[in-house]
Amino acid sequence: MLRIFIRLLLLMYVLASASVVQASGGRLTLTGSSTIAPLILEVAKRFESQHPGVRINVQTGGSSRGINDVRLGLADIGMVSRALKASEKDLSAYLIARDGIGIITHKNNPVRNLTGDQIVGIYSGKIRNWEEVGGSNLPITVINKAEGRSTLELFLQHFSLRNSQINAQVVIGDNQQGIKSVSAIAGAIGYVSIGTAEYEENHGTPIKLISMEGEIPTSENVAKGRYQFSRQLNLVVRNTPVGLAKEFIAFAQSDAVKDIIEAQFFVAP
Amino acid sequence: MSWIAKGIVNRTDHRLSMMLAVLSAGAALLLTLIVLFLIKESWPFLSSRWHSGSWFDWLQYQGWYPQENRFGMAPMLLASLAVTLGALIVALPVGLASAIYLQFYANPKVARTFRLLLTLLAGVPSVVFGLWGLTRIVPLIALWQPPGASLLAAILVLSLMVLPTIALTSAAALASVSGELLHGGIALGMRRKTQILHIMLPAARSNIFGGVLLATARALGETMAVLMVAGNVVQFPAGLFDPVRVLTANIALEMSYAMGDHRASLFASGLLLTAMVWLLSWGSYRVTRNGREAGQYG
Amino acid sequence: MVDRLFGWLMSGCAALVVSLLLWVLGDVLIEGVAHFSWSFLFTEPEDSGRSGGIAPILVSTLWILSIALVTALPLGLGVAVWLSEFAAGRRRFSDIARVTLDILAGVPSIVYGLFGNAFFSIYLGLGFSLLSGGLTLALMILPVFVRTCESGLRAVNDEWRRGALALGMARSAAIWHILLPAARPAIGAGLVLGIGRATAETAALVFTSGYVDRMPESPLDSGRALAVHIYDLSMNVTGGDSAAYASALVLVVLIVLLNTLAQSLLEDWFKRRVFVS
Amino acid sequence: MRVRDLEVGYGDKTVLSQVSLDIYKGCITALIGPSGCGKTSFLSTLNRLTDHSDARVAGQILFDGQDLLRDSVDTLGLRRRIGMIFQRPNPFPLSIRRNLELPLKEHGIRDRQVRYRKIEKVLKDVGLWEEVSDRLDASALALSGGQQQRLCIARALVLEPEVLLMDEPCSALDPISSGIVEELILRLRGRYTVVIVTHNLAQARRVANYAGFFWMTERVGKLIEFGLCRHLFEAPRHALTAAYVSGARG
Repeated sequence: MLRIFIRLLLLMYVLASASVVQASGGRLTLTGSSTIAPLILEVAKRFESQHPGVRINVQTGGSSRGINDVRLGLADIGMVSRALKASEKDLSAYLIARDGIGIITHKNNPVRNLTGDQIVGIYSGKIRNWEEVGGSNLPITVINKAEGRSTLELFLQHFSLRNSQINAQVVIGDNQQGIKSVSAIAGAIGYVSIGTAEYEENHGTPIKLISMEGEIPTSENVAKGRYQFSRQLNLVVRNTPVGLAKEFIAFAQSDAVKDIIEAQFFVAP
Repeated sequence: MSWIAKGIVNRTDHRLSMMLAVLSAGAALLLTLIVLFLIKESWPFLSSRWHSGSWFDWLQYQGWYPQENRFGMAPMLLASLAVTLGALIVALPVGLASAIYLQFYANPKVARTFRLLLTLLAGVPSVVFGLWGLTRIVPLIALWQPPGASLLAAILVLSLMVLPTIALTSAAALASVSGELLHGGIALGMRRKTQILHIMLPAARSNIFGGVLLATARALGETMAVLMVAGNVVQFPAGLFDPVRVLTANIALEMSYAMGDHRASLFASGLLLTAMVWLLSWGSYRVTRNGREAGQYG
Repeated sequence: MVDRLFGWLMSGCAALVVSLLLWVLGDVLIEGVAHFSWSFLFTEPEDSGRSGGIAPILVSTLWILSIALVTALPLGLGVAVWLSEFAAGRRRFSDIARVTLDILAGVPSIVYGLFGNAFFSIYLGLGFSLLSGGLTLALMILPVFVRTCESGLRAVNDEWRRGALALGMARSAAIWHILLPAARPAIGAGLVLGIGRATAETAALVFTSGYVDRMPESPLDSGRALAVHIYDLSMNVTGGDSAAYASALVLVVLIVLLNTLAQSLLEDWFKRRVFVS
Repeated sequence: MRVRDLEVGYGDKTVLSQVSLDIYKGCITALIGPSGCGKTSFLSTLNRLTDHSDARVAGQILFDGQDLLRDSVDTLGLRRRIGMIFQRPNPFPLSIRRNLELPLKEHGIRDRQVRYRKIEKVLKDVGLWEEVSDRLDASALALSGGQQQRLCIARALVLEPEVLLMDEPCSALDPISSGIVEELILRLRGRYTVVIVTHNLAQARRVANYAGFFWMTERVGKLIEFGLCRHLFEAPRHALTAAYVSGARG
């Protein structure tokens, strides 16, 4: 009994160390934006089916984590749902799709449109009831994103706000968590990726995208440039990509994945 | 009691002793390693604070806005303390009462079932409590005061989590003093309530205190369950229904998104947590020692 | 009268605790069973876990747990044996080791996660992998395991030590054949504590072993542990609650099962040799 | 075995000094005296068990022409040749068979058949074979106190030692078990050298060939008188001895 146990133990160590050695084989790790991750997961599945033996691991985090992990060498490719900043010029980005950011509320909320000023008013805590913007008498629950998410950065940029001005009742992490919170609270307001929101709306989640300054947030309008509040979805690498990473990026930019991008309600570049 | 080192003659013994000593040294070095790594990772943050002369700003309220280079941890520190304290205030009386019931009122069969249930509950993962709190407690509170995710929800879920620990350790503490003392009390014609409250509890207090400290450490270090129900807004809680963010939840929420000074500041908060635990265990050492001495004379 | 009231109050509190705990367990059981089926255990998750099963997640969980146990058990037993049997001559050193372990036992799991991320994932270059996660958990359960085993060994009858010495037995033989088997209950308790903590852990794993919910092929793959899966389902997946409850049910049952298994394995291992409880 | 000028102390306290005596091969030597006068300490120096406490030992113990107190002595081998029985029976928490098998294995007897033969022989020697041969794989802790003590003696004998040290082997037993163990000790006379510490003067008289009397003077244990058992009890040379052993007569 004991001897078997010890042998098992040794075997496991050997296995573990052996796999350390061979790990660099056909393996690719991507980390970053939770907006891009579901898309890349599907792209990766197709890529794997065409390249047997290759294994692609996708980790969600945030755009900054994508940047961070690529810099630290933890990931081969980073997923970043915005354009690179000036301080990030050591990396190179490859555009794979476009996406908009839309304001969402609970499905039963009668409000259909908000102006930029109203949104600023709500997020800075000056407007506290839906009545003030033409809705029913319901306190507003402001949902904000936690630090490090590119959606937050773009939101602040777009409305010229600083995070310290925002007066939130709930702070969430991923897109999905935002949608889940909005669907659970009748008076909630949040902002998420349009692609993700449309996907959820079509799957029966009780949320709805509302228009901003009269612009209707749909992926179609993003594609046609009729919705201003949009962003790039990028794959990011440290140097010029080589080998498997290069192949994968080329694949993700090719027409072969166009149907996947559309199925996820994103816009092909 | 043990065998003295000079008694090692056999070569196998000698080798074993050496090997184990190295292992133990490694284990002791672990703490050093952990602390070293925490310091190393948080160094950019600590040193830049030092140079800019704003070293103690993290204690003063200036908000937690890493993007704007403002790292005020005070609200989260306070939230951590409030949640821990609140959970103890709720769980301690109820847990003690359960222990008293278990030890002095329940018949053996009921007591066994109760104990089994408590042991089972003590083993339930915190994420399950979080899930339960998120789907049951939060909506309940939201009916009353939206959004529901709040200091109160965190306190309720945490107190439920530490209840089994407090009840089980207190029951054990009471059991270890009960025999003779109870007979003595009966001989004096004391009422049961008086015996329990004025003889048993004081006699067992040092061990009960140990259990409470264990629960405190658990509550302070709990991450996931609190993250799931507390709402995670960085602010000084003004009331029970305000959402708060505790130190541990902050690390879990932002760690995978953080870079540079932001990341370093999270490691610094890890350092702060370790220091708090260290203080707690040092305090408990002092208190139990004093308790033991007082017990001898009092 | 006062006495009776006091009794009622105590029983009332106990009843409250019982009903609350039954509420939690009942919820997990009822909601979990509603979504549970045998195929849930053996299929891959689909649609972010809303449908499909948890097979790869179970496999990842077991990987992480076995890496943690395989590392922590020998290491922990070794340290415990040294502290109780060999350290007498180096009192100062052993005292430091003990205090250190006590502090380590109280350090929040999230701090272990930070350390694991900085040390295993980045410094040692293991990345987000089952190995990083398992090793981090090994460190996390080590202090409690050592302290439980050490107190168990100390409680072993000293006369057996003298008896073994008088027979000219080497210490290593006495430890292996007599002391460790005699300390079995404590070792078992330590094991149960360790398994419980490691299986239930979420925070330390999020940034060491990662989120990937696919079947791991080697310990260097990232893998999602069951507790992380529950967290993800309940926080990030709309309509994921029922799958989360089913996973919670599996997790609770898994912990109870593993504990029973560990206990009986230990019994079996020592039974032929030792007769003491 | 010759003991010369033996001194034992713990820390700065000396518990035993100036002990010199000869232990004769094949004889039973009884050590008597009140509690706390260093008899047990003396006994544990004879197999170097004092190594494992913080005791300091000076003097000379010649065994087979060698000083067994020297550092270079292989104590494990020494303890195989000099067995020891303790006051309280201390069988290991193992089966009866493994209790006897473990020391044999430890001292390199690999052949299972040989081990079993040796085990059967010693169990017959101590008179346990009839009582336990049908349950060799049962726990040794399930035996009665007297049986446990005989098992411990068997465990020492199975290594075929030359000397057997016994530290009040009967004091923790009931009178009947005590009688059985005493008979066993008598049967060992001639085959083994036995040194026995006892408080039971009558027992010492019954079993011993030689006897030594220890007494505390100025808080230090000393050997007051040593000689043939008969002489010590019937014609003590020292007044202290006479006073002490008169308790046995009275």
